[in-house]
Amino acid sequence: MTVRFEIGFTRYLAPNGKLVPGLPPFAADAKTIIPLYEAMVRARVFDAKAVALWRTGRLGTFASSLGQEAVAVGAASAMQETDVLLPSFREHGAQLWRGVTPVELLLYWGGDERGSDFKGPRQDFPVCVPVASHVPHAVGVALACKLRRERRAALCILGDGATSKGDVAEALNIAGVWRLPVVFVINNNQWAISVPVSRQTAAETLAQKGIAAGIPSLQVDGNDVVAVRMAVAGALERARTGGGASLIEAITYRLADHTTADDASRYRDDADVSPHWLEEPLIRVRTFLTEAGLWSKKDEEHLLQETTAEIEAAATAYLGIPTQNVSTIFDYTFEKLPEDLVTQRQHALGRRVQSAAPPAVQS
Amino acid sequence: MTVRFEIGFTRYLAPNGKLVPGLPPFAADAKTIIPLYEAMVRARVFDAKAVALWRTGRLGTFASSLGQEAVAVGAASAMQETDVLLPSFREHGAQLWRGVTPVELLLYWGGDERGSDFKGPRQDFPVCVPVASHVPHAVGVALACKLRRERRAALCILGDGATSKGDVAEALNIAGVWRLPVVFVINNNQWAISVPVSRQTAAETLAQKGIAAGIPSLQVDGNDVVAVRMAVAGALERARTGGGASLIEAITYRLADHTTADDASRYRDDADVSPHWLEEPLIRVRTFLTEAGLWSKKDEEHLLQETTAEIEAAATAYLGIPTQNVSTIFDYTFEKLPEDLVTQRQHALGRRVQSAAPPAVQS
Amino acid sequence: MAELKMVQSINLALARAMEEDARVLVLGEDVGVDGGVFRATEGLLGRFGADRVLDTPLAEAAIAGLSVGLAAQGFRPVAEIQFTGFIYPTIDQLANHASRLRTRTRGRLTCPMVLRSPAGGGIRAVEHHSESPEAMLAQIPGLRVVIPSSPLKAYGLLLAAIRDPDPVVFLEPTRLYRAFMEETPDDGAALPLDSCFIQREGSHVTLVAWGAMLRDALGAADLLAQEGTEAEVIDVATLKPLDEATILESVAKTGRCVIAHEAPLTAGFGAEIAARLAGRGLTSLLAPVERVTGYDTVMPLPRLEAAYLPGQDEIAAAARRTMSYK
Amino acid sequence: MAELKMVQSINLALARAMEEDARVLVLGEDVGVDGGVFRATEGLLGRFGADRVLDTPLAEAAIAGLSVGLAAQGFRPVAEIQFTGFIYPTIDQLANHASRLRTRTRGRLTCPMVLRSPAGGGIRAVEHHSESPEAMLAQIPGLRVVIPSSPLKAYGLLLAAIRDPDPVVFLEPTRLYRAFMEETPDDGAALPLDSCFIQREGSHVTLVAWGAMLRDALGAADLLAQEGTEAEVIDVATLKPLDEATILESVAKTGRCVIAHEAPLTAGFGAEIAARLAGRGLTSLLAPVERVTGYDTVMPLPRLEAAYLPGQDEIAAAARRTMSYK
Ligand SMILES: Cc1ncc(C[n+]2csc(CCOP(=O)(O)OP(=O)(O)O)c2C)c(N)n1
Ligand SMILES: Cc1ncc(C[n+]2csc(CCOP(=O)(O)OP(=O)(O)O)c2C)c(N)n1
Ligand SMILES: [Mg+2]
Ligand SMILES: [Mg+2]
Repeated sequence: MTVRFEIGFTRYLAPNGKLVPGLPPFAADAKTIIPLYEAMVRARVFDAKAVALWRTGRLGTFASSLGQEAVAVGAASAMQETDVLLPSFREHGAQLWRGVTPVELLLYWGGDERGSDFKGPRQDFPVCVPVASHVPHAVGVALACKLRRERRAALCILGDGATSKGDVAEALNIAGVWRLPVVFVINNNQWAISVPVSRQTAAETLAQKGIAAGIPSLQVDGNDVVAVRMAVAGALERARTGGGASLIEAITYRLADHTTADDASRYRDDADVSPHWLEEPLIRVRTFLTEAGLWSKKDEEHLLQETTAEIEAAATAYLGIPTQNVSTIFDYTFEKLPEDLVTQRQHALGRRVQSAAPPAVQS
Repeated sequence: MTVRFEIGFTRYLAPNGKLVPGLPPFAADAKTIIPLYEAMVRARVFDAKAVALWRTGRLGTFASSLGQEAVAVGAASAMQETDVLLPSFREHGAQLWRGVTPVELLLYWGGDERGSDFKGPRQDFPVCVPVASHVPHAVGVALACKLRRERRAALCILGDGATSKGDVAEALNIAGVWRLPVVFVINNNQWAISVPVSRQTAAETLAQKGIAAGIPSLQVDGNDVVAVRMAVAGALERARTGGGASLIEAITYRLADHTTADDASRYRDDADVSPHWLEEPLIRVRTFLTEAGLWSKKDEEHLLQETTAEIEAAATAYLGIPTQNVSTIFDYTFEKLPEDLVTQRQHALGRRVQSAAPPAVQS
Repeated sequence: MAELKMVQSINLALARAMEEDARVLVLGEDVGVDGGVFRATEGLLGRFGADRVLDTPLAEAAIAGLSVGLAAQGFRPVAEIQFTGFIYPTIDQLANHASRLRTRTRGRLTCPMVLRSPAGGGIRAVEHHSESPEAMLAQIPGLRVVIPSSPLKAYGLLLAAIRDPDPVVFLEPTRLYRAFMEETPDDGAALPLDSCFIQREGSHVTLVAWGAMLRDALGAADLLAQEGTEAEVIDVATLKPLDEATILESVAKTGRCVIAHEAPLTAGFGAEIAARLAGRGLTSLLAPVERVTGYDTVMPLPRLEAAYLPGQDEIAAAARRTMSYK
Repeated sequence: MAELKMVQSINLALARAMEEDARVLVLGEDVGVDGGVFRATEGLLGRFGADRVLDTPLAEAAIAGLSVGLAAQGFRPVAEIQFTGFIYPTIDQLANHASRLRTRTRGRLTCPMVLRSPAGGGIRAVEHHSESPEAMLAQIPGLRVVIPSSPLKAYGLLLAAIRDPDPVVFLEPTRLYRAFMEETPDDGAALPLDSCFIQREGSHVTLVAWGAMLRDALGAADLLAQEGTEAEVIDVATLKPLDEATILESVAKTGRCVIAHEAPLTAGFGAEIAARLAGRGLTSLLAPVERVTGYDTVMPLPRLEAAYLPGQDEIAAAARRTMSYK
């Protein structure tokens, strides 16, 4: 009566850019990998610009995704347009892939709610700051898809630290027992602020959190955009076709500080970090593409130039957007503003407050 | 890089009273099983009396443990006096073993806080009604034991339904990563009110909830008091000696209604229940002891008589205990009553309210 | 048209809402096969099927959280938390998500969900089954908090709550579930979510209450009437957003006010009403505002419950104090 | 004796409490190696070791719950919730356990724990990092709620909270952490947990505030002084249990009262204070009680934060209204 479980691990592209088994079907034509590379570069350029804006006091506290671009891009690129993304706060790469604009992202991190009113993926959830609290939302979204008998699924990205929250266990369990169309992707960047994953849990893998919920769970190399994309695509397709939920742990590394408010040197040495630069997700794809004859120095320069121009333009646009009217503090509280709030809005409109855009450096 | 797990299952005493492998060390002398049998009978007699008191309006809503006595007695009997018990609300058998008196239990279920002021096991936790919310307490108790370098452990009993609560996952995870001296025993009585365990989770076992936390986990026959005792004793000893936390799923069955306020016929048929009467925990021990020449009809009669007399006396004593003074509503709110509450207590003492003991039937 | 108990009128409203709008779902612990531990959802599973009536695993935080997801997708989940003593784990979702999804996304995503929960004391229930945390919930911006006081109110307010495009917490006083019957036509008529109800008119003193305490207020009004004091009784069934105007107008007429609730005194919702009177209502006040409430202690176990819960005698006594003031 | 910022005085009080009582533990997310995201626990790990300063996994409900277990076993856990926006998952443990363990067991088990949490707005932080839920917590019977308004207060009140035999929630206004310095001797002197502080004496109007808003109240008093209005300023640092007497006495003298807090108006703790004035304090009132508060909306993201938070100008304006009343 012994019951057995196992957690597998997959990788396609090794850190040196070599293929481990062979390319998966979606990349039979290796060219399909180019857009993934471009999207990872875009995320990285965006991150760098956001940090720069923060440094000069023109953006709020910001969480860079440096080094984890393959998780975001691999997962989002596996989605269909009608699927729903529920990101945490470090998935800019996924949001950008989905059609959230750099301006919207900057607006959000710059302290303006309009940044979450995505003009593109209207059903995607906004950034979620309270760790893990979006995970049950994914279960609700998936239930909605299932009840409507739609071929859609929810994709929820969470961190390694998030796996310690009860919300995750509750959500996984329900997704499991109701066989819901949802895929949970853990961005295991090995740190939750100052807490390394070894002090977050005694579990040998984070994927095994899914065993508790009876859902298929596996690990992938989270620095391998091909592996992430393959695993998520498979899980999403199973989800859309009635096969239920799954959990994918993508193992990567947080190369930057936790956020711009953090100083990682307080709790980890450069020596801990530097080996991980050898495994980061961009180099291996560039090496692979280059060796496959699909990518040149010129392509690289061109891409960087274009992307930088796009992000710079977005930053300029962001900085030019005036602060919302004070009335908006009230206008979206309820569909129809109750009497009590009408009075309060009146009061607020009458106040003289210091002008407040763009926001200053935060603690 | 595949990681493997397994959940084992143990049983010593089959439903027909036969030994499966042989007796474990603690029961090398089979006589040691007699007190376990007596304690299970005591729990059952207590349960019956409590339900009878409720029927006549002299006890509040009550949760019978009918059929699950082996979990409670097996687990509690594996404890040392200095260990700490954290029960849910269906572990009367464990509490009685620990030295909580039947009068105290009746007082509690009769609506009097003094029932949780145990004169015996002073450090044991009281009954916990909010499902699973006592599980993190066990982690705190275990941490206290560990920090003081004591050879003590916490024993926490929870239900199958409880395993769906985030509290449990959070607590298990911390107990795992901190290697705390705590044993979690799941009373898997296969129902959470009307929800069968198959609709509670897709997990093949409840023991595998422990895999998510990286702690040793196993299943036992929860109708086999010897198996429960053995498994819990081993886990507790490991806990006390620095080996960390474990999880034990004891598979049993809730033979009675969820509580006296419940009518199980609304959601399960007698036909579902009756097979489980063949597996209930008392008969097999009686059969075993009888066949071993250690138990006679006379012993049985004597036990029933004595136990009934004890519980009847406890019921009489309980019914004779006058309601606490109104002042006690206030007196234990803080160590020292703040001014605000002094005023309120004054007011309460001045009120004329209907006399209120013993309590009437509840909804 | 039939005389119904409150638990029946709630059941009727749920059925009606599900009938008229396919987006309405009922979910929670034991709401399906069992029909709810109080039978409020009885028969719904048979009538609407397992796609619309969902027995959930035992996980309150996730019940609230997945309701947010459902609502954002256009469903109208009506989730039950089996007792209000177990509502605390939902507060994170209510405060951090349900109540702010609309404003966070500038209206792109919304959260038309209802969280129903049996609340309050008076049925001698087991520990943690007699809580009245309405004020905690009423502090959350963007959340409506509704507490019915009768079968008819429960029917109309629950319909309104379900139809409302924003999140609503709907607290059902357990001791009213079967306390009395009321003619409750199944006419689909919702009651307003932004108005107090004047339950009884009077010009000498205003009694303000909600939920189960409303009956005590009405009882007190009867007692007072025998003494020639005409009490106006107001049911603040929709605590949040608060209809301040009705209360201020009444007190402008009577000059005296007694507010009653079961929840503890301090930071109870009665404080908000008294504060409005101390503010815009001050000039009306001819006597101190009296609050008749639970004490700032844990609700005792059943043997002493009656000594904790305020009742009509305390309300009447407080009203008399306001009447004889100065 | 040194001039300290509030974050430093909190650190000092923690160290002092750990020094004098081996039962005191510090735990929470990032409190150890990192020294806390605001550095409030900096240096404690090095000084007291990993048995007394524990970096926990990311699990607020369990942090509160295991603190209950520790406290019942005789430890004095001081747990940090990294921001008050993440305190909601602890409310279940606070309301159902920490605050009632003593009364449930008739004093057999007790719960001397402290839950510290950075609270409030004004630092242009990311979403969910600017919450002021003190009134929700103050409604829980058996729980103390304390909010310091200066380095010195933080030191003395935190020591008192840690030494107190019952559970205390200790909310630390983030915008005060580094806002100003104050002479803070490390003399181990606790401040009382049951008294308001009269911060400034005056006879014309009473300004009541706590936490970060106290500075605004004092600022308003300065403004008013220039106009010849002497404001008395009261710091309600220990919200619960409330020291009503000090407030009533002050208003008995001034006849006018303005209450200020960052939290939303409705069911905010200001309501409780106004309600006391509308009750026992009514005869003193010469003007309506003014509440200067956050709005009943979600705290906006940083760009509009300044339009949400009330400040000294609003307090002064409200005070002027009370002065010119009638
Ligand atoms: C519920 C909650 N607790 C605490 C925080 C503060 N905090 C922000 S991010 C973070 C660590 C998250 O770690 P992880 O889940 O691994 O995500 P990562 O930041 O590494 O992407 C913490 C503790 C929060 N945002 N939410
Ligand atoms: C947090 C919480 N939610 C709901 C309830 C209502 N309730 C009481 S017992 C119970 C089922 C518990 O099932 P299980 O954990 O299997 O324990 P059992 O009753 O079978 O012993 C429920 C839903 C509760 N007490 N606490
Ligand atoms: Mg991480
Ligand atoms: Mg069960």
